[in-house]
Amino acid sequence: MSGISEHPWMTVVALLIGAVAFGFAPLAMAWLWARFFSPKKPGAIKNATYECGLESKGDAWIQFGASYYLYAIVFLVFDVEAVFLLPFAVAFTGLSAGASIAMLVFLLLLVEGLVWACQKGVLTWA
Amino acid sequence: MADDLKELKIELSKNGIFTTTLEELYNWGRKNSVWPLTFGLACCAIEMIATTMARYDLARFGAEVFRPSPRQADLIIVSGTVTKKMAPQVVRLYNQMPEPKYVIAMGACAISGGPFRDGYNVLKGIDRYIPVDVHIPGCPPRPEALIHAFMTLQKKIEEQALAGENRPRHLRADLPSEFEVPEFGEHGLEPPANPELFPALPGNPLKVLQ
Amino acid sequence: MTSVAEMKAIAGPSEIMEVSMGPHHPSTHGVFRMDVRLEGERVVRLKPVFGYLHRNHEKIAEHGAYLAAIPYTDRLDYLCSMTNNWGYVLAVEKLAGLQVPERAEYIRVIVAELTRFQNHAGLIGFLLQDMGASGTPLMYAFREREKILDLFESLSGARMMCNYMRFGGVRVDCSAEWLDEVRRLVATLPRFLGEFEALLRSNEILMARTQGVGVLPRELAINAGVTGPMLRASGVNYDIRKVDKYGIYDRFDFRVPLGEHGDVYDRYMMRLLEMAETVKILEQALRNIPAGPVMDPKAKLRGLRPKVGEAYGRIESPKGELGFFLISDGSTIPYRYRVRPPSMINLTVLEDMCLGQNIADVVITLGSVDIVLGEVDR
Amino acid sequence: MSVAVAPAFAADQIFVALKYWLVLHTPGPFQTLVSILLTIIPIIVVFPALFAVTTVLERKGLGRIQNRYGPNRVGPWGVFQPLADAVKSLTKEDIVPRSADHVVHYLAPLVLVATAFLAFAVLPIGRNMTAVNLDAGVLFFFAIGAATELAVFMAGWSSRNKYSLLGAMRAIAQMISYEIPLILSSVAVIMISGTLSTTRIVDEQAHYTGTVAHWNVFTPWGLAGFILFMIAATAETNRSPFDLPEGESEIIAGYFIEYSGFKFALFFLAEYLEMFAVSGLGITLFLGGWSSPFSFLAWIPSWIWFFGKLLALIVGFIWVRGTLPRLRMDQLMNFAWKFMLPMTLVVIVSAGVWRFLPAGVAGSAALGGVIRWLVCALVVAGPYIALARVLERGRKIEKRTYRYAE
Amino acid sequence: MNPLAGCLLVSSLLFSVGLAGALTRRSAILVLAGIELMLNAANLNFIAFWRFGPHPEFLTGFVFVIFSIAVAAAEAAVGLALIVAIYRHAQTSDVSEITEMKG
Amino acid sequence: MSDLLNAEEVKAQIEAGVPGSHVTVIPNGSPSGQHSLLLDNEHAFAVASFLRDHPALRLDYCSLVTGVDWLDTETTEKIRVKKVVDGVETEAEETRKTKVPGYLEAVYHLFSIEKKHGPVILRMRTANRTGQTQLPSLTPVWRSCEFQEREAFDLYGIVFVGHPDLRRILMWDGFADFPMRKDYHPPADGVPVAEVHA
Amino acid sequence: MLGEGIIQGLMETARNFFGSYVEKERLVTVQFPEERRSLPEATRQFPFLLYDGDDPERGLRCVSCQICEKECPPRCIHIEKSKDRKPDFVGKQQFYPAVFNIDVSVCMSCQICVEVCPFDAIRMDTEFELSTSDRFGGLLWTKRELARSNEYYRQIHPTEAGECDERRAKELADAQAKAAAAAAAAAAKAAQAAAAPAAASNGAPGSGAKSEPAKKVVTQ
Amino acid sequence: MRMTLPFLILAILTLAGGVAAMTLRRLVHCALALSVAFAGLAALYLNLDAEFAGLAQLLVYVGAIAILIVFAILLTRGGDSDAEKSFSPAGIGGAVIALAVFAVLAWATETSGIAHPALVTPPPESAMREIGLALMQRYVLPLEVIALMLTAAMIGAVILAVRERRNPAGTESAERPGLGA
Ligand code: SF4
Ligand code: SF4
Ligand code: SF4
Repeated sequence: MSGISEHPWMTVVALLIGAVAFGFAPLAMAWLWARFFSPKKPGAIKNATYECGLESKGDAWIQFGASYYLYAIVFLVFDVEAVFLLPFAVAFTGLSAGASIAMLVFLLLLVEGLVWACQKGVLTWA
Repeated sequence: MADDLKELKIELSKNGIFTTTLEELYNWGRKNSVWPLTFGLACCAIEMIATTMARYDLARFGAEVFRPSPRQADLIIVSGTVTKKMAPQVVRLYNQMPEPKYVIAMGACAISGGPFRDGYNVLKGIDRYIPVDVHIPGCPPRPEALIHAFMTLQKKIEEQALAGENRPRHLRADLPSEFEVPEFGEHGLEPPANPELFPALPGNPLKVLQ
Repeated sequence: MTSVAEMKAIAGPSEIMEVSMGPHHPSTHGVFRMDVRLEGERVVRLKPVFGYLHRNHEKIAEHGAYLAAIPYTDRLDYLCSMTNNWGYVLAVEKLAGLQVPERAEYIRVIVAELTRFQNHAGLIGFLLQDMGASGTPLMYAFREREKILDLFESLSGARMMCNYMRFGGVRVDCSAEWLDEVRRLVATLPRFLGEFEALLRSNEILMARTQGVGVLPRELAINAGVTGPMLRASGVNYDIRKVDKYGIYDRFDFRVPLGEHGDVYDRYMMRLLEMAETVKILEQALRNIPAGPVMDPKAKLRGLRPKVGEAYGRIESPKGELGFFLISDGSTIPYRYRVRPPSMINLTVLEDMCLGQNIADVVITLGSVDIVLGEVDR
Repeated sequence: MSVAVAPAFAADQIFVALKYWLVLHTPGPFQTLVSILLTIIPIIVVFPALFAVTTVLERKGLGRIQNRYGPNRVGPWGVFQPLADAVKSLTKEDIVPRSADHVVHYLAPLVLVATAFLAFAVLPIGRNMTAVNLDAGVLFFFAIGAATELAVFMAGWSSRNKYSLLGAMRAIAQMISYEIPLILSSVAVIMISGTLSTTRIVDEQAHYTGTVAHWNVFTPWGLAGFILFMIAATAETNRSPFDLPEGESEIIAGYFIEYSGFKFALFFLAEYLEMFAVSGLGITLFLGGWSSPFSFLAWIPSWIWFFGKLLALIVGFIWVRGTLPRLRMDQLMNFAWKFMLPMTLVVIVSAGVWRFLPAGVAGSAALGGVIRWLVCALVVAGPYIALARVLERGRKIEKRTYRYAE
Repeated sequence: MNPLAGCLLVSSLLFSVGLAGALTRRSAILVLAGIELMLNAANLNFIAFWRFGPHPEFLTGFVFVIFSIAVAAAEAAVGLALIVAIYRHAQTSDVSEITEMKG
Repeated sequence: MSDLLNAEEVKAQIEAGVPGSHVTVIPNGSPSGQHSLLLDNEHAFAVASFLRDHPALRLDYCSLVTGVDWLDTETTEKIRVKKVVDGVETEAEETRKTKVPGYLEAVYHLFSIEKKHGPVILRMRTANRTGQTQLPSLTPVWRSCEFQEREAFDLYGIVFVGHPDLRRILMWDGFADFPMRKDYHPPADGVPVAEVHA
Repeated sequence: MLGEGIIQGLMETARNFFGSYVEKERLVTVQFPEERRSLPEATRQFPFLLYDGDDPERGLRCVSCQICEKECPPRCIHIEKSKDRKPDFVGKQQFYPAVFNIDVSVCMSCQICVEVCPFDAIRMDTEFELSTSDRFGGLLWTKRELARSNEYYRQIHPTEAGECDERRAKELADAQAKAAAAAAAAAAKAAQAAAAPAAASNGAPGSGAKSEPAKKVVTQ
Repeated sequence: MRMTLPFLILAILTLAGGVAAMTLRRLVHCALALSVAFAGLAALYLNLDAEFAGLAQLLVYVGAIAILIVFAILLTRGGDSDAEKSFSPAGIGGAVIALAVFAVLAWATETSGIAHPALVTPPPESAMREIGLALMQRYVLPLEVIALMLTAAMIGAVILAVRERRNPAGTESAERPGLGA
């Protein structure tokens, strides 16, 4: 709803505040409810970690396999690529074929990396 | 005037529209949104599943949201034989559910050990360790019977008071919301029943099979 | 040089996560537990843990009369009470030397095959549920199952726990209307199969998830005593209906489908194909059922005292070889009563099928074994 | 013509006008505040309401697919079902596991919901109805979406539960894998529209050749892009068949396993909000946003078009959920990186070709259009077939025939 | 204070925080995080100079920031991978322990 | 049932194939006519492998494994039971053998999937019910014995020597009793009056 | 083609979705508390005790033979025999149960008690809406709660009840014939020898008691 | 100077995030605080009218680098590192050095003329398209170099991280037939 002079980011900030409030309000209400009516009753077992009805063995904060990390790396690279791609896309209508080919080269370089990773089996989930 | 209001209230509540008091709203909400725990033990569990299936469709009552995590469940349907080996897990699951929580003991086994009552590894009724709201006999109870039990539970919820002396357990801070988990002993569970819930009744011990 | 550190990295416990799936777990088909060791999401060890539904069936049966065990057999594999009944009465008939009248044999075949159909339908539904198909196939399967259960109810009085067969026959005769009902139902079953076929048979996701997963090699299957559709999915031609020709199975014309790869998909397809064969058997049985008595006049309900001795009777239950081993000491109570539970023994190979697989595959592999805990733990 | 348009336009702009009217009637110093409030409050009210409607719709729709009724007791046709659920959730005890990281545990659902709401800021839900008309709207959308991954991680990690952490890791791996195709498939649209502003992207699509609108989905790259976008969106929002992070059969309930009461409800809400948001973006990018597909339907108010399309997509989501089994993690990842990513790149190339090909050949504009269409379609289809070949190679996924023993 | 000076101040504060972290923390990951913070501080400078500098239309500072983000990403990927690799060898991500092992 | 193998023939084959083994045929008096072979524990493993691999027998499939508990025999009633398993058909002269201690027995039902015949029934007996309850495990020959032998261990207390993973299977680990034995009595968990009928 | 199977599946679900609005086959839900499916005749839930006539106490057919108690697999029947006797429908003097309890929380609905009962005294009920919060009070049924009239039996299991009634009518007829024969013989004997008033007075109450339910059986 | 208040808030947020990231005990907390700092910085960029840079910062730093750090933490089992050992013995020295650096920088800022420019330029208009054009025209070469670098970084990082994945711990390396393209 453009037209009224307001800084767009103010609306975003307001929305953020509103959204947090939206999430927070029921939590507060639930808290109040618990305070006045339905008391919280924590307990040793109740507040233990759920594990299929057994007592939890070992810590959940354990070390993970590397595959997650590998995906994250590839993701990071392509995320950065997207950062370059977007301004290119915006400017695309004003660009020459040469610039487009430059972008194509850019993409192909990354894709080459991806293909390499694929062939290495990096992107095979384990 | 007052009568009119009351009538309106009844009329509204017939349509499921919540009415004035907090208590009613509370009970209305609870009773119409009972999410059972995804939890089946034995044959009765199959009938429980059948109850959620097309023919009987427990979803009509808003209860098809079977939650696999006890944290999000309101109701544990003990559907089947609770063995001694399983009993601690059942109690732990119940304990891990947030209040208010309800228990339906579905089938003979859950109530009393049922046909397998004489077995050495069979718990003679889950009410020894957790408080049961509704018992539904049968082996297995028909799906309709489970729906009936469900409605009995709804009625029970409806009648609970929000304040006052006879308000239900979950509203009272002095009453526990978790119960002792029995331990595996050398010959059976220790203790064989939770004395708070299941006071040792006078009289004969189970006559042992010969 | 680096080998020590490397070995530490490899063998160190940090990479391995121990997860216990079950006993309360949405996909273990009851109270079954698997202690799984995971590396990432890959299974490196899997130990099944039983006993959460150990209801002492055998002990109880060794304390009651021969008759009293029948309702308990209903609760073994609680999806298939009819076939359980049959296995048990077959063993007792062997032990006591009873004959079964023709008509009763036909009725037995009809109810057993109906049982097989509903069991397989349910299994497929549950399997797809495990694959995350939010209920739809299961709903369709149960829709058909309900119809079969209706028939069982009007025949025996109960939906699931039929308690229908007796040594030397069946408890009550079926009416002509009942047979008509069955005929009507059997006529609609192919339609249901077609629906299932359309819903899922060529579904790419299903094929991708099941093909090549949970492979059970032929030799292992035989050595591990795997039976039923699971064995046949591994390509072994062994169907007790054909081998033993118990009852009157030699009179029916049906085929035994065989798999090739022994993976989850094959096991899934075995069930689908067997359902089609079941329909064939049903049609034949319904066509040929004779009139006559349904009980061996020699048989008596109470006070059965078989001669001293023992017998092993087995049938092809929907899950595999269901056997009953009885030792009689000449009294009215079996001295030893033992069930050979197909689903428990089929679980022997669970670890072999799951090693190196993704944890999600464990779930569907287990699903494809088709276990019922009442039978596994008894 | 104008006679017909005027009331239509009035209906179309009724909310805009209302806002102006209200703002103009507030005292000067508060005008900005009121204007902002009037912008955000509808978002905060409408979409949660839509969430409530969708849950009923979903449960009833699934019910119908499964030959049953679904919720129908709570209120007429069960429409009060979400209300009951809300009341129940509000009054439910809130359990925080002892070993959990309490602060992070508390914050996770809030962050998730907040970011989910923020995404609506840039969606044009009607003509002149974009809450925040950002120059880099699409980029804003994706940047905000990035925070959801952290929120999911917070939830899963702070619960200190194996399943939840596993679920969170899965969720993150899945979200990051599908975020790339999501972004890349929108790049194609941006290339043609030449802007990142969602409003302008819709404006670009909102005119007509003959009676048919210029929706991007009507071009070959747009169609392919839309399909890819929706697949990625399904995965991004963890909907079936990509609902692995909460795959019941393996990891019970995923990253929110330890959440109870209303916090859990917030996760649910956030999930649906994300679904709406990303569907909204799909509509904006490919389905012409609030515009009507045919000029003769333009009299229907723009916001109805938007919500209509949104509803259609939601129905699609529900339908798919009612049908398909879920994928496995490795298949999911393979699909993302080995199929989705290359295909989105192909779509980008196709969009590039689209631009460089003339819209009309000398003499016949229509012929040129057709040629351009075909060439672009070829640019998409060729690599698709090649890729499918490559992917199919080595894995034998097929219908099988079986032998029988007599 | 005028905006540019404010930016510069914030940037130098952030830089110092990052530096302090990088120098004091034992976890290699946090050392890397500290370095990232320092990089970000520098980026803030670029943006500030672009914004308040004489020729914002040339976008030099701006584009530099974009490139810098890309470089930082690459650095983070490699750096963290390195840490992971070292951890796999040494079972630690503690900087001092790592140095001890090498030394 | 598929072709019943003649127990005597199988016995002869075993004794020819596994030198030193000692096999007793135990006749079965019931109409089922399933006679069984009692193996000596030392050679049981070799016999099992022999049966599995013998080209004509090919008993590649072990269907059922179970334990049986035979109590120490003191009363006349029990003696009758005892006699059957010994296979002595005459009844009268056995009464003096009252002092025979009880034993635990493991029964194996073998079939052949390849030849489609069976069953051949094997039995093994422990020395007594208390101290010497060891039997050789046949799990290395047939994987299908794995869980069933574990079960016999769990419920009867038969210790299968050579079993790869002999733990309790149905009961929990700390459980002390062997519940399927005939002299086991379950604990009398207090049951309320209302439930007691028998 | 990739995606073909998925589309096929989607079509199938769509068919079911739309079908659910038009086709009975595709909307199988029975909305339970309001709609009910008629249960088949053979349905069984829990046992009840049959009585003839109007008095659930006196008319109980059970003669307390305790066969069912012995045969009930889970042993959920508990019977205590009466000290005295009363005549049954054919007039024989029988014990009756002083206590007859069934713990339905244990009963497995196996119907074995019905099968083994030689006196047609126990039958299976079809009632299933039995859920209760009262574990001990609500689920331990005594003689009183178990007693149902023959009419009720006819209602829920008409065929079975018909057969049963027929059988009993025949039995009664036989008994009456026998009694008549006996009476005739007795009369003949009495005519032959001196009258024995004690015997006559002994027989009178028995025949009086039996005639009432017998009439019922015959007329219905 | 109308931006002062938002600027101040964001600056404090960013700094607080940075400080928290550098001082908190639990590594995951550090990572979360770090993402707050990154987000704050992004907001600062936005505040400085560098819309694209801010959003790119959000996308890359919060969306990707933070995730990467979190994964790295979980991978090295740092999620629950114990409290005492989180600072290195050289801590005081490091802090002193950092303080000194800050002093120098602040002094430089204060004294140089830059800090007191006479004019404040109006925000530049419509940056997106300009950036695109600039990138594709003036900065093509750096762009390609960046691509090369990213590819190299990806390959390098993958090689580093994948090293010991070839032999997974103690299992049969059973290849699943028919799966994975
Ligand atoms: S009550 Fe009956 S049906 Fe239910 S679990 Fe027990 S035995 Fe099975
Ligand atoms: S139905 Fe079965 S369990 Fe119930 S009382 Fe009769 S015999 Fe006992
Ligand atoms: S019910 Fe029948 S079997 Fe049971 S005691 Fe009475 S008469 Fe006997």
